[in-house]
Amino acid sequence: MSAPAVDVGHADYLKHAKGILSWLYTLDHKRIGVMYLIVTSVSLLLGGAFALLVRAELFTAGPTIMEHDTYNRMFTLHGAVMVFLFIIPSIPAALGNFVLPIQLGVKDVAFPRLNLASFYIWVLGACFLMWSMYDSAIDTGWTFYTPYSSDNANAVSAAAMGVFILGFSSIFTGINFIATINKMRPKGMTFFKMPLLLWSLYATSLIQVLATPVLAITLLLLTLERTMGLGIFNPALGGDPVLFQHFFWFYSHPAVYIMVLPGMGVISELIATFSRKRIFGYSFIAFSSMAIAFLGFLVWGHHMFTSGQSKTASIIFSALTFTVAIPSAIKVFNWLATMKGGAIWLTTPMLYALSFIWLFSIGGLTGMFLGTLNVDVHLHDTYFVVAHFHYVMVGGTLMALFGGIYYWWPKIFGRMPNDKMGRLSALLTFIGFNVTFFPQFILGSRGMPRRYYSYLPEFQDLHQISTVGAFILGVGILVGFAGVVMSLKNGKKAPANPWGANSLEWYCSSPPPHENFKVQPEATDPYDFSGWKWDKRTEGYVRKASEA
Amino acid sequence: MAYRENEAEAHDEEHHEHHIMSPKVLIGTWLGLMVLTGLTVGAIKVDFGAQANLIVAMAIAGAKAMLVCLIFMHLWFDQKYNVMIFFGSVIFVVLFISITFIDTKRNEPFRDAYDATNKPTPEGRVLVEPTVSPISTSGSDAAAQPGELKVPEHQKPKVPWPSQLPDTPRVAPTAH
Amino acid sequence: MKNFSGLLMNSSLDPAGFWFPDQASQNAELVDDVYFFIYWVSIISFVIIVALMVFFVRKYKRNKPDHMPPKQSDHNTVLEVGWSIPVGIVGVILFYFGAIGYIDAKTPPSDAYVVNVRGYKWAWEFSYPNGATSTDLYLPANTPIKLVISSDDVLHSFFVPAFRLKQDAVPGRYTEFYFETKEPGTHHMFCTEYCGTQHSTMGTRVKVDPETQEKVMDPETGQPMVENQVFVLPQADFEQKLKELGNPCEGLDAASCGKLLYAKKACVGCHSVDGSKIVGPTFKGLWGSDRKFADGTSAKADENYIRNSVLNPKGQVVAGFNPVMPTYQGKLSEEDIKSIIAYIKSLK
Amino acid sequence: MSEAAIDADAAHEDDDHGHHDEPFLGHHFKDHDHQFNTGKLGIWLFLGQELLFFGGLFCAYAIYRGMHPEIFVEGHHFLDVNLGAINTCVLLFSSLTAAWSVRMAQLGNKKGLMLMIALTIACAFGFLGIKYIEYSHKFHEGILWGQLFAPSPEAMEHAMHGVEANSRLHIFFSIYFVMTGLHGIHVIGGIIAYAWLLKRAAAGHFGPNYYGPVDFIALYWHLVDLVWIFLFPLLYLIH
Repeated sequence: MSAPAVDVGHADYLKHAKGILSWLYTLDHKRIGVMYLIVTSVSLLLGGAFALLVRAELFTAGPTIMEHDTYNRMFTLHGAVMVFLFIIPSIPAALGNFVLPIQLGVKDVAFPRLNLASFYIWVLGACFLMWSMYDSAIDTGWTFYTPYSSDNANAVSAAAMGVFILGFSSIFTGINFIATINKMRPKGMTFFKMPLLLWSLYATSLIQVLATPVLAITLLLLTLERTMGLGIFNPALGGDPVLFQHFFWFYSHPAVYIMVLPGMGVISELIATFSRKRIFGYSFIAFSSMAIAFLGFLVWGHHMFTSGQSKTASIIFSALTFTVAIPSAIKVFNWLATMKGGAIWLTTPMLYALSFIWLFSIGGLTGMFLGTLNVDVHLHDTYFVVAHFHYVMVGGTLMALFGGIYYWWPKIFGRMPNDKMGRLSALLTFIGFNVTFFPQFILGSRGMPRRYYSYLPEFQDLHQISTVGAFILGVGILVGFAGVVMSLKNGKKAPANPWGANSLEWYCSSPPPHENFKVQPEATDPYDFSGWKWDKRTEGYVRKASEA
Repeated sequence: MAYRENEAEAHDEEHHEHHIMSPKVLIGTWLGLMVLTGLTVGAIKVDFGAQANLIVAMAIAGAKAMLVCLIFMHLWFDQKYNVMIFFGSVIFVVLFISITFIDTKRNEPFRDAYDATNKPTPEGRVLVEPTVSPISTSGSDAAAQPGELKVPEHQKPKVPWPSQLPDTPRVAPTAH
Repeated sequence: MKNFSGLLMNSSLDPAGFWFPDQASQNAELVDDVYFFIYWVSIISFVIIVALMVFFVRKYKRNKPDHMPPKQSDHNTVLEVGWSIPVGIVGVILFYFGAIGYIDAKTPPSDAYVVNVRGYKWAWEFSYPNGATSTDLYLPANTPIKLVISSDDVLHSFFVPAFRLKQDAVPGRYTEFYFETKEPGTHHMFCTEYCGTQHSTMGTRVKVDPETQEKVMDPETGQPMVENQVFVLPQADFEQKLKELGNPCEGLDAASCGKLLYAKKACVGCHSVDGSKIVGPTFKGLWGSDRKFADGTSAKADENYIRNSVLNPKGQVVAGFNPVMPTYQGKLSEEDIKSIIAYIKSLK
Repeated sequence: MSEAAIDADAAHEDDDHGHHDEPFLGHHFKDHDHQFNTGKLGIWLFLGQELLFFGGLFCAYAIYRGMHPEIFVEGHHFLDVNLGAINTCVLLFSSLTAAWSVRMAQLGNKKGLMLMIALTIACAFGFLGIKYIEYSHKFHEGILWGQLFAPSPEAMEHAMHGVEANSRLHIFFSIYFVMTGLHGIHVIGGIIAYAWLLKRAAAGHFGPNYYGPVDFIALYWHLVDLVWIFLFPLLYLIH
C-alpha cells in the first residue's frame, strides 16, 4: 500500500477567504472547529471564574465574600456553564470537527450546513443561558431538580430553554459525525483501521443522538410546568419529582461519557504517537468505547440511591454500574502496555496524557466507592462525589483537551506552541488539581455536604487547602492558554508533521489547505510510525525517501 | 462507481437499489392500515379485561406501525444499518420506559400513603382525613409503632402525627 | 493548617479516625469495612499504575528523534482477558457487600422505634409517637430506630454522618431508613439535597445569637458552639426529654414562649429581631406598622395580619421580598401563634 | 428545520468548488448514490432521536397509566373518539400520498410529484383543522392541563355522569395536551418542509438521479404518522 503524498502548496484554509463574513458563513469544518474552540475556551474561562468565586467564598466557614443567594447562583452557573457550554462541546465539537474529516481524508463532514447550523444553535442556546444570568440567574444547581426548579421565581425557564437548544446542537453534531464516519471513510479504511479517536467520537456521537433528546423533552416539560402549571413533576399537583430525576439522569449519566470518551480517544492518539509504538490492544480499546457507550445507558439510577428510588431499582443499578469498570480499566491497562517498550518522548501533550492517566485512575477508582450501595449512601451528595467527578471530568476532559490542543495546534494554526509554557502549565494544572480536589475526598468522607455556603469550623482547614489549589489550577489554565495563543504571534512555523504521527491529518500541510486533499487519499495505518524520519531543517518528521 | 469495488467491506451496504414502490403495494398497504384502524376502534366495544384491552390496542398499533415502517418508509428494502438505527432507538426507548416503570411501580405504596392524607388537586395539595396510617406502608408491621416507651396521658400532640390529622381540610401552597 | 498536619499524624495510627466521624450505628461498621476494603484495593491499584507509568517513562525514553522501538507488539488477548477478570471479581465482591448493607438499612424490624422526620425550608422537625416535636433529634441508645421522612416543599435529604445514612425527603411520598443506635453520644446532622437559600444551615450549624446575630462561643474551648444535633441518650434520659418536649412552654409567659418558638420553629433563619433584612422582613418594630404589599395594597400589622402571614404567607407579600415562606399551617397551633404575636408585640 | 438542513446538505451546492456538471451534488461526495445514502443515514439518525424525544412523553404516560389507570379511563370520556378516528384516517392518507410522492420523484413525474406534495400538505392542514376543533371545544369547557384544569359542571356531568372525578384527573390532560401539542408542532414542521419541497419540485429539481429531499421529508412525515398511530389508541381508545 503506497502512502499518500504529503500535500503542500495550496492556499491554507485560514487564508482561503478573508473577512469576518467569510468566517461567519463558512461551511468549512476547520473554520467551524476553530470557532467552537474559541467559544468553548471563553466558556471555560467564564466557568472557571465562577469556580474561583465559589472557592474564595468557601475559604472561611462563615460568610466570606458573598451572600447565600449569590453563592447558590455561582455554583449553579459554574456547573451549568462548565457542563453544557464547555465540557460537552469542547472535544467533539472543537477538536473533533477539525480533526475528524481530515483523519478520514475527506473534504468536509457529511452535512456541512448542518454543521454550521449546530454552531449557531449552540450560540443561540448560549445566549439564552447568558440572558438567564442577566435576568436573575438560576440557583437550582445544574441539575434543575424539581420541585425546587418548578416553584422558583428565578430565570429557570430561560436557562432550561437554553440547555434545550444546546442539546440540539449536540444532537446534530452527533448525526453529522456518525454519517461522516459511516459513509465517507477512504479506500482501505475499514472500521478496524480507523484511528481510535474516531472510534471514541463515534461512540460519543451515538450517545449524543440517543440520550440528548430525553434531556430536551425533560427540560421542555420543566419549562411548561413552570409557565403553564403542567404538574407532571410537581408533587403539589400530584406529579412525581423522582420521575424528573429518572428523566434527567437517563441523559445526564450517558452525558458523563459524552464528556470523557472523546478525551480517552485523544489520549489513545497521544500515547501511541509519543511512545512511537503501535497502540496495544486496538480492538479492545475500540470495543471498550462502544461498551462504555452502551452500558452508560443502563446505570443512570446510581445517581439516585438515596433519592427515594425503590430498593430493587437501586440494587439493579448498582450491579450494572460495576460492569462499566471493566472497559474503563481495559483502556488504562492498554495505555500502559503501549508505553512499555516504546520510545517515549516527553512533549507537552504527552505530559498532559500522563497526568490524565494519574487523575483518571483516581477518578475511576473512587467511582468504586460510589457504585457500592451502602458506601454510596454515606458518600452521596458530599464532597467525595464532588471530588470524584472533578477527577473524572476535569482530570479526564480538561487534561485531554489541553493535550489535544497542544498536539493539534501546529496543525490548526501552523505555529508551534510555546513548549516551556506548556510544560509549566501541565505541571501547575496537575499540582493545582490534586491540591484542590484530593482534600475534598477527606471532607466528603467526614460528612461535608456539597453545595454548602457555610460549614462547620472543623472543615475549614481542608477547605482552605482546596481553595489555594483552585487558584493554582486557575493560573495553570491561564498559562496553558497563553502558551498557545502567544505562539500565533511569535511561534515557530510548524512543519507538516511535528510529532511523527501517521494518521491522515499529518499528511497535509500545517495549516491544512482549504479542501484538505485534492483527491481522497488511501487510508494509512495510523499506528505504524516507521515510515517517518526526523528532518533537522524543519524540525519535524518527513516521509522516508523510499516511500516519499 | 469505481469506489465501490474497492471497498470490500462496504460493497453490499453501498449498493442502492432505487426501489420504486408499485401503486398496488402502496394502495394495498394503505387499505391494510385503514382496516386495522377500523379494527382498533371496533375493539373498544369488546371488553377483554383492563390489561388485555391495552395489549390488543397496542398490538394493532404495532402492526400498523410495522406496515408504515417496512413499506411506506421502505425499511424492508433499506440498508441494514438504517434498520439497526431505527430499531436500536426503539430498544433504548423500551429500556428507558421499562426500568423507570419498575422503579416507580415499586414505590407506589409510599406515595399512596402520602396521598391518603394530602390529596393532590389542580390547586395544590389538600389535607384530608386519613384512611391509612403512613407508617404501615413500609411493609413492616404497623402495630408496633411506639415500642416500649410509655407516653404520659395528659400530653396532647402539638403537631399532627400523620395518623392524627386535623378535621378541617386546608389548602397547601400552590405551585405559583 | 496546623490541625490538618495533626490529623495526618493521627491517621498513621487510626485511618478510620482520619477518614470518618465516629461509628454510632450498627450500619456504620459494615460501611467502614467495605470502604476500607475499596480503599486498599484502590491504593494498591493506583500505586501499581503510577509506578509502571513512571518506570516506563524513565526506562523507555526516546534518545534521538529517529529512535524506533524494535518490537511493535500490538495485542495479547490472554493478557486483555486476564486483567479484566480481577476487575470483574472486585466488582462482584463490592456489589455483594454493598447490597447487603443497603438492604439491611432498608429493612426495619417490626419493633423499631419510629420517629417522623419532616423537612421544610429550612429546618428539620422531628415528631415522636407521643406527639412531641423537636428541632434536635433525640434517640434512645441501643435501640433499633426507623425514621419516616417527608418534606413539605422541595427535596431535602436527611444525613447523619455518624450513622453513615442519608435519605432524601421527597414531597409527595414517605421515605424511610432503619439503623440501630449504639452508645449515647452527640452527632452532626445535615441536609444534603440542595434546597435553596439557607440550605447550608439546615442541620447542625454554628450557633448564632438570635438577637445580636453573633456567633456564640463556648466559654471553655473558645470554639464556636453548634446547634441542631443528634443526641443519643440513655433510655431514662430520653423518656425524660420526651416529656419536656411534649410541653415546651410550661411555666413561661406568652412572649417568652413566642421567643422560644421563634428560635425553635426556624423563624430565626429569615426574620431578624434587630432591624436587619435577612430573607424576610425584620420583626423589630413590626407591630402596628403599615405594611405595603407587592400587589400595591397595604394593611396595618395587627393580630389578623400576623396570623394570616403565618398561615398563608404567599397571600400578602411585603413589597421588596420574595414569596418564599412556607405555610406554618399544621406546624403551629393557635396557642403558638398567639405566643408569637405576643413576642412580636414585645419587640418595639 | 433540522430535517430541511440535512436535505439542504445532501444538496450542498457550493459555488466555488461544486461539481460543476452536477448542480445538486455536494463537492465532498463521490456521486449521487453516495450523497443519497449519506443523507438517508442522516435522516434515519434524526428519526432515531425523534423517537427518544417522544419516548420521554411515552415514559411519562406509562408511569401515570401504571400508577393511576383510573384517570385515563375517566379522562378519555372527555375526548371525542370519532374526531380522533377521522384524524387517524387523514394522517394515514397523507402517509400514502407522501409515499407516492417519492415514487413520482423516482419516476421523474414533476406534475404527479407536485400533486402528491400538495395533497400531503392539504391533509396536514385538515389534521390541524380537526385538532383545532377539538382544542377549542376543550378550551371553551375549561378542560385544560394541570393547574388550569377547571371543567365546567356541564362538561363534568357529560363525561362523568355524576361520579366524582379522581383528584389527579388534571394530569391526564397535562399528558394529553403535551403529547398532542408536540405532535401538532411536528405536523406544522412537516408543512413547512413540504412547502419548501413544493417550491423545489415546481422548479424541476427532482428526478430519478436526485430525489433525496423528497424521500427524507417523506420519512419524517411517516414518523409523525407513526407517533399518531400510537397516540390514538393510548389517548382515545381506553375502556
